[in-house]
Amino acid sequence: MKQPEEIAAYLKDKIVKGVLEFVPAEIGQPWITLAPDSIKNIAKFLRDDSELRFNTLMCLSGVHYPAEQELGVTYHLHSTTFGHTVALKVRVPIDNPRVQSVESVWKTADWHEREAWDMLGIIFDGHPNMTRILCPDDWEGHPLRKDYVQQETYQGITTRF
Amino acid sequence: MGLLDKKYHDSNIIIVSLESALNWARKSSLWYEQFGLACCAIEMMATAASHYDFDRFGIIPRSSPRQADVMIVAGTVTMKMASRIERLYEQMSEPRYVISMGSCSNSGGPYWEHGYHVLKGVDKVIPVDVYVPGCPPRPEALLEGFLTLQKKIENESIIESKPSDKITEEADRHETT
Amino acid sequence: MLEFLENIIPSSTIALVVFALFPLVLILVYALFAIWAERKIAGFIQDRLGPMRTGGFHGWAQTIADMLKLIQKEDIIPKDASSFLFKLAPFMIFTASYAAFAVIPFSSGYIGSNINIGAFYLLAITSFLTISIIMASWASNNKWSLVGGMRTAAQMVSYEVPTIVTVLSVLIVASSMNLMTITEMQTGNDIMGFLPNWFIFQNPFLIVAFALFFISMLAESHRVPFDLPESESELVAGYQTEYSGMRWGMFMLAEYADMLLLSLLGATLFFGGWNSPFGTFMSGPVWGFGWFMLKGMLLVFVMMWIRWTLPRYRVDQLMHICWSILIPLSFVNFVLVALWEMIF
Amino acid sequence: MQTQIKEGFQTFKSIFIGMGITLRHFFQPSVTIQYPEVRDVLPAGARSKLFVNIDDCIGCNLCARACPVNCIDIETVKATADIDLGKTSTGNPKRLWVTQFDIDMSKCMYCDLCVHPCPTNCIYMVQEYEYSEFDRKNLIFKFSDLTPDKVIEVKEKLVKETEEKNREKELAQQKKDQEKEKDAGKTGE
Amino acid sequence: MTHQISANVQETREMTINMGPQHPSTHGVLRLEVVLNGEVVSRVHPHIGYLHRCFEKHAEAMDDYSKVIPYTDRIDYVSAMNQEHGYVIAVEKLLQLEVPERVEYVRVILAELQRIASHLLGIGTFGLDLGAFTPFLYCFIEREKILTIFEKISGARLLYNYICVGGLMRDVPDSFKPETADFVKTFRPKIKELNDLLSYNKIFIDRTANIGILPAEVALNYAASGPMLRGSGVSWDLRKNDPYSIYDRFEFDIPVGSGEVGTVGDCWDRYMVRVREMEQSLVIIEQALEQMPDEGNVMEAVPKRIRMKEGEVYVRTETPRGELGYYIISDKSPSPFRVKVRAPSFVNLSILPAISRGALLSDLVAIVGSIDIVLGEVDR
Repeated sequence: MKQPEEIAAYLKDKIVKGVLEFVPAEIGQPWITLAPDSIKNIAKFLRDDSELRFNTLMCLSGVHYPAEQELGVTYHLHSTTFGHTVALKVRVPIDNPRVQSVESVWKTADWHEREAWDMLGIIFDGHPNMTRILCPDDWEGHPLRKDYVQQETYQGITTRF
Repeated sequence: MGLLDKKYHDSNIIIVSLESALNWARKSSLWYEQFGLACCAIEMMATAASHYDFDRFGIIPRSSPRQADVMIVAGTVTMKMASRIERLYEQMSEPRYVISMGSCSNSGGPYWEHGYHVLKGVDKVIPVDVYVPGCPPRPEALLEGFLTLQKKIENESIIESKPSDKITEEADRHETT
Repeated sequence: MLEFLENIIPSSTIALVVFALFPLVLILVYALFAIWAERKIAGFIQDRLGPMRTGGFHGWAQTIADMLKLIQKEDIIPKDASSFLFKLAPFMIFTASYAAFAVIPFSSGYIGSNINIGAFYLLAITSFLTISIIMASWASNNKWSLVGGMRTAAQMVSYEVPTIVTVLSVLIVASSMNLMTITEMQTGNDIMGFLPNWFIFQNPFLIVAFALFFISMLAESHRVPFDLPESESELVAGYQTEYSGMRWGMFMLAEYADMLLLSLLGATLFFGGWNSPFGTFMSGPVWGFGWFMLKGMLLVFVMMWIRWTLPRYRVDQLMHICWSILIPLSFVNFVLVALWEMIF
Repeated sequence: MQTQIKEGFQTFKSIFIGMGITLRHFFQPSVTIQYPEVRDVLPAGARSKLFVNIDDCIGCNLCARACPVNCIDIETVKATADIDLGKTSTGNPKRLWVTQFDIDMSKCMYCDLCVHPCPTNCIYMVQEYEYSEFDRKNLIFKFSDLTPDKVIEVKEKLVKETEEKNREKELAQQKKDQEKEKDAGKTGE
Repeated sequence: MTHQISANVQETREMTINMGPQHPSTHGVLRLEVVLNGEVVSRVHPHIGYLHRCFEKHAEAMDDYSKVIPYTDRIDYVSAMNQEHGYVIAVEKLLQLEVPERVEYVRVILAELQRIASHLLGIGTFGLDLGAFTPFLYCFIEREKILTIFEKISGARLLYNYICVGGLMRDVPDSFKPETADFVKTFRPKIKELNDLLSYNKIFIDRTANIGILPAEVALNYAASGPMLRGSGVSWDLRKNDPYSIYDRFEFDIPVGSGEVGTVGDCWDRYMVRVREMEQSLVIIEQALEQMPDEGNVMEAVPKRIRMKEGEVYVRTETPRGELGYYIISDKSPSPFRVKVRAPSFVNLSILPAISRGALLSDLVAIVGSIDIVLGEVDR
């Protein structure tokens, strides 16, 4: 069982590229920020390393940060072997929101990533089926962005009250 | 209303008693289309279960829309689902009725303001006969909705209505489709 | 009974028609009652009440209302359906069940047609049910219907084998195919001094035969646990999915008529048909009819009771039960029945 | 073979056990409540329909603000100085005409959140749950007891009063200004 | 002379069939695009979103953290209490708020009662999928008793909005304790009856054993949770492994699938874990009723308008369907900046294509039933 700080230190020690910094939080949970183009390698390492063994991805959430003009993805990992948890974050600019897919590492990321694409428009490179999951295929826009404007009609039905 | 809808031009004692018999049959045997959408579907199941027992009213579920008389829209209709609801309604055979159960299908309910993906009232796609309020309605409220629908059925007629009525009815139909 | 009718009705043709319509009336009255009864039984088993409001006392008029409503319903024929077969199937299925009643000896005074290959005729005519169901499912042009229809075909064809073999084991005991003769053979109370002369008491292996017959009967009339053709939770409504209104009502009627038919056949073959269980006490044509219906209804009740208790089998398990359990067992049992007959 | 016989035996055994249970239930009394004739007694505080005791309403708008779905529409008009609206039963003074108090029960989600902030306890849930309608518009409940004429009258009165007040204010202002000018003139001289 | 049948006569085509969104056994508005080879399932593509009610958007649009609670009820409408509990714990963690002792006990009792109610529905509908209609209604009779208890304390039957930030909306009535105790007493024999009628029915076993086998490592890779994971033999329960609220004060077992009648991780195991979990919930309720203080405050002083600091939490609780995670980012505004729900059904359902390959169409119904999804939670 490791604390997030120890995990961050361990990661920085083992992996040179991609681990940016450890952010302790004022309240709640601390996290480690990563580079979006190396997340897959780090994920693999996290899963397979004998001292970490993060075998489940509990949650993958997309976030829109309107102030910074950025989109972010938060990964919550958990190890059933050791019982420790960690939160990882990546940030990408909103005009080129490309993050590496971790679908091949944790299968559960499949639907989560599709949802993040659907809701926030984050593109996951290497995902086998990057299609909308909750909204219909012909939906316009990504609803969870803070600047989302609801479309007026969908297939001839008004969407407003 | 079915095959005999407005087939008679004037009323006499036979037709009137036939009419009441037919209306009695229709109102006593409302088979509902068995599908649930959301929270209200759980209460619908509870209504069909032993404690409230739909079957007392002769109401039983049919899973094929062809054999159903009444569609209970039990829950939130989303944009993705709206066209399916419409098609299901079209598949039902006349005479058919729709009960809108719960706030969501009445008007979008809690989701009317920010729910970009929620249809704001099922009456935007299909004509609704009875609105049952509640979120979700108690099983008794749904049963009361059925009693209200029965009242409506009792007043239906196989006698052709007067021309003036007809025009408004036509207009209504155009509005709904 | 025909002579009696001819006596009171001047035209013999009309008398014949009245005579022939008797089973139809019976089926309709029975269906009205049985559908209501099924809902009531289901209700009581599930700690609820079933129909209560239509018509007053315990919703007795429920089925009448249902039928009257079904008549009013719009008759939908899907555009891509094969219209002729689609229309024909419900009538055919009902005709088949109705025609099969011709050889059932309802009482010592009434049998539609006292032919000497009654049992054979009955088994042959019930095969029409399979054909009509396949017709309905194929003509609907619906995938669910098709899957349901294919299942039915496989199921009914398979289960016909154990049904026939078990019927055959009775036939060798009776050495007749005339159902009236078979019933007459079971008159009297001679076994161990008090038991009626029913076949089920005459030969211990016929008890096994009855059990096998009952199981295959459930499958033949597709009731739970073998109700795969119309399994609601899998196939929506199986082969009936596209039917509406009175055409669907025909299927329902036929289903209940089928149940009655097989129950009555079971009662004839194993439980002495119209014979009273108390020898000559309360016997005679009218009482006989009552006894016969009572026996049939008891079997129908057990079928309903099973329906509201058990889950259903899967299609491959159904086939497995038939081909690797019921058929070998029924053949072995057939030989044993024959041996017992030879020895005693 | 032996296992098959055993399995067959188990099958029949489990089927008979099940049938025994259903038969037992067959003879047990039912649990059904025959609804229109017999009704369940709802517990105190059952949430079935919103009701507003408009006599007690002070038009504070707290319930509308607490509502997550914004199904409460309240419009108030300030009472003119010559009218005393009295007090609520809880003793709060009423200062506003509640010209509109509409609750759209077809949007409401019966969460009870509007009930708690009310200072005079005038909005609460009642136990009436049977109010299905043929028309959705009938599910909008209007609680304001003012007639449309009265509303117009009240509004006009307020407009008049504010106008008067404004005029008074203006007059006062003008006076002040004049005095100021005078003062300025004086000092200028 | 042998007669050769030409190859294209023998050729069979796969049939694509659409299950749902309106289908009696999809537990709502799930649509399964099934590619069938005869009756054997070659591929399944689940299509979800037919009940996407934009929860996360609503959470961001509300101008108060407590206004989100009624919406959390509607995520998983079968276990509303658990949803509220999870959300409220997350918000309290952000506020660094301690709630009174009595509140914790009431919450735990309600959560466990809700777990029983939810499992009863899951078990009942599972039986219904397999054609057993009567057990479904027996389960509903019992469920109705729980709903009556809930209605007495909260005023609503299904969606309660009872647990609020800092405590409870109102105090529980005096009748709560004896009635709950009474329910616990009467419910135990009903579990036995259910086992006799359904669980150990041979037909039921035939239908569910060795069907839809989910191996433990696949389950972990898919992040399955709840009975889905425990059915595969992994002893993992957040109430024990990562205790929240006051679950560390109770003694109870974690039932896991053991392959009693088939293989570990089949539909029957997942079903049976639910049945046994109901027993364990009864054990927890009994202990909680015993320890619960009779008097006490039920509402911690929370400011009317919650002022939040910047921060984020990921709080996970064990709902009847598995691990429910609330990822809440707060900023200084009164409304949450981002609320993401990690819904257990959403994750559990994504396993369906992996475990239903090669099953029969009827098995597919059983597998979907054994996952026990609630579409409100899948689509949110």
